Amino acid sequence: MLEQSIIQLRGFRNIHDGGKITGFQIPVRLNYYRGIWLSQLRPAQVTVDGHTYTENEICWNIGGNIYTQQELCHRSDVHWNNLDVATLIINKDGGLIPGLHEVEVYYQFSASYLPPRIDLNFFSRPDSRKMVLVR
Amino acid sequence: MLEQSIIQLRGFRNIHDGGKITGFQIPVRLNYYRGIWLSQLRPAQVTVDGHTYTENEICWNIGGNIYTQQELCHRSDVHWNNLDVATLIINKDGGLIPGLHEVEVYYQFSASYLPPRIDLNFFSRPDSRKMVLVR
Amino acid sequence: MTTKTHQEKKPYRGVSLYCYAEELGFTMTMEDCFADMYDMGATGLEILANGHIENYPNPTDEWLENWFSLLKKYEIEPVEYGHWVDSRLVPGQQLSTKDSYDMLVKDIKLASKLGFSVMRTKLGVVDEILTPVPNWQEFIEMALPVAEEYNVKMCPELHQPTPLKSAMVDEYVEFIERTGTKHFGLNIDFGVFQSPEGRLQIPGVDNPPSAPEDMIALLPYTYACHAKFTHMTEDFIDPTHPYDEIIKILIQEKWDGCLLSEYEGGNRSVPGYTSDQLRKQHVMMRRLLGEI
Amino acid sequence: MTTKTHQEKKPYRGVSLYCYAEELGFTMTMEDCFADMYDMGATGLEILANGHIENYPNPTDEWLENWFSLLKKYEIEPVEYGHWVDSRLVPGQQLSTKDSYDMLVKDIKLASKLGFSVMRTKLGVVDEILTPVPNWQEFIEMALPVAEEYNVKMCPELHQPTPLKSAMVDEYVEFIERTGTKHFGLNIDFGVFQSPEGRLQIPGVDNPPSAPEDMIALLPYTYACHAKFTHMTEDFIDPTHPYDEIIKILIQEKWDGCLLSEYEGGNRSVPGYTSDQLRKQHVMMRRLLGEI
Ligand SMILES: [Mn+2]
Ligand SMILES: [Mn+2]
Repeated sequence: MLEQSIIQLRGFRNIHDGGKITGFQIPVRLNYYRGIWLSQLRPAQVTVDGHTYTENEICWNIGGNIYTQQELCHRSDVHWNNLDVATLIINKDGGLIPGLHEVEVYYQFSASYLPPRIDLNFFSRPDSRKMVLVR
Repeated sequence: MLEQSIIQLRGFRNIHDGGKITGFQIPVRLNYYRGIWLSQLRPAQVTVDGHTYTENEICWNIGGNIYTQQELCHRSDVHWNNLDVATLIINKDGGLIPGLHEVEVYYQFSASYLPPRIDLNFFSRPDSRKMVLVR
Repeated sequence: MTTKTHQEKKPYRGVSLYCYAEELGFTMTMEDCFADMYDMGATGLEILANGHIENYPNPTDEWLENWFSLLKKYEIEPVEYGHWVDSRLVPGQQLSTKDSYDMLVKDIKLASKLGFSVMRTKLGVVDEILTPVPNWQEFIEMALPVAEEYNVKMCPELHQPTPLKSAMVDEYVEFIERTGTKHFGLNIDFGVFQSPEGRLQIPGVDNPPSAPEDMIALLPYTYACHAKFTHMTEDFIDPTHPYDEIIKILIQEKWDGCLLSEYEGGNRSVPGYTSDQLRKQHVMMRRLLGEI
Repeated sequence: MTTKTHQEKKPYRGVSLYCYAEELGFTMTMEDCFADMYDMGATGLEILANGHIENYPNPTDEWLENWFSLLKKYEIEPVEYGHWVDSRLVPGQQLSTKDSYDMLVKDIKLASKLGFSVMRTKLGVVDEILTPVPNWQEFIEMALPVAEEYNVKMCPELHQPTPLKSAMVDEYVEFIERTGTKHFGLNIDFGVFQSPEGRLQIPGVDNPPSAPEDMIALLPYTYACHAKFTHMTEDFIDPTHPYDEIIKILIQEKWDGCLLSEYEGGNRSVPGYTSDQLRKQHVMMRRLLGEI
């Protein structure tokens, strides 16, 4: 089941590749009552403990497939259902230290049936959460 | 999914038999972290809008089978899982009037690993809820 | 499916799953929503395709099998299929007529496969008063033969701040009359009748309530309605939408479509709150429809 | 399954689904619990049979298939199967030795079928200090050959107010030594070490903490432990259970069983609260186990 927070707890962990940690991941839900096509999604910005990641430092795992942020606007053929959790992937040797982290996530998405003035910002909102990473 | 309240909303309605209403039903969950055998369950008492129903005025629908309250103590072969909702059935011609009702439910159950002094009342607790019946 | 409800030529009751947006997936499953509807005798269903259909637009056979078995178990008729023509699908572009048509066709086929007869077709807009994209007539007209083949009716939603008496609604009606189609129509959202205190405040836009009798001329083209509400009292009254007048007119006009509840009030993420509000609205509707 | 965790002859980490009692079925599915464990690298699982097994005691083939596929997906080893010998099963009677044996056998077979090797065998009690029913040795002894055949270990739980140094625990140890069995043992709940302020208050019963070193004599018979906790600070400290001493002793004694988290603090029905507390405890345990 989903949590109300946009940033979800389940799935927050480092990415283990064999014995090595190659990065970390942050699961997020779509704060919207319906799903969207990936070209409606805009690149996310992630801040962990004051350090900000943007653009090509972040990839999206949606439905088990990985997309770069530059790729999103070209993928009007891929759908992200609002009941499915997506995962933001950040490459970082060694990942995050086990313990408490302040995580902030912001991304926008487009809703064409709203006036252009509020298209991107009516539903989109930033979220932050203090979360424990165990491994 | 379950609601935290012992009295559950989904399933609260009159019992329709063809064009006739023969009674009403109140769904309840087991306020316990495990399931029990029916012989661990004690007869329930139900009060709706100040009128109390007891003993043979109530039947239990557990797992799709109907048990009289007298029968419970003999059914140590039937298990009620705490993640499954049971339904209290009360026969009453015409059922309840569509609208708001004050519903109270109390039943006890036995937990043999607790001191006999608190066996029946450590987990059992009465519950009440104002609920809307539509039909 | 539940054709009995149609025989009397009067409105029947349903629910849009939109109501459960902050519970479905959090504290309720789709089956829980259906069970809730069953308690209310709400036999008509609206879903939002891009969200309620797992793996949309390609549901698995397993999902489809479960879908039909749940409809049968809870005696539910799929009425309205909510979908979008996302005109700003790609940043900086307006969706072409051909691409809009393709998007429509994909949804028409899926709606029909799932058993729906009405589609709530949300068009992209170009301004504050929700004027639809300039090419809407082109791609809708292209899709009419497909809608006919699959036996569904595409219906934009008439929603505040658009009054029922307005150039935009006139344009929809003219399109219907010009084409003579039975596969494009209207969905009236009763929010258009909401009293002034609760209405949307849009800078520079006047947003007065429409009068319930303004529906009358539109009912022949209206294939579903959104029974919008934001608060029901414990006396089963909606203080901000004139349901007594609305339902009186629908009965008088022998309109026999589905009233799909749309709860848009507060506390939607509080478990059980929406269900309680829905039940109160359905007690009200049963009274006004003469069911009790 | 995850045998690597055993090779070093030191404790490994797990979770009892008991922790999620006010979320599982409300705001979490069993798969959500497993996913949470996966994030923690908690590879050992305890379930409570009468509750977590759908249609207990007769799970369907479909449920079993899903069970094994979830274990595999989340790299989880079924460690401890919580079950009960309900001595007051029938009102006014004490469960006979034969009926107690039958109840045990049913659970032994199901535990084994689900892949568990340890059973937390909750016995009925007769008084305030949790003295087990007088016939416990009879039915446990009757069941030993069945436990051997199905390769499971029945373990009553040592829980406050029972001190580790007590006649009751002595009796369990004597039983083990007399029978020489490897299929009956102990589950130590670390709540026995809890500091005085948080302990159960029982009228007329003294309930002093045991000392962590009191475990040493029992560890050869201890097949799982409940890593009980009621509050973790943001500094990853459990202020009321001496985990540094407890884990130091377990490592020193080369005890290689599973530490099954049991959260019994507040806010368990607040979504996410238990997961957060569990994660904090597992960061603490990783530190004390030298994993980080
Ligand atoms: Mn609407
Ligand atoms: Mn314990």
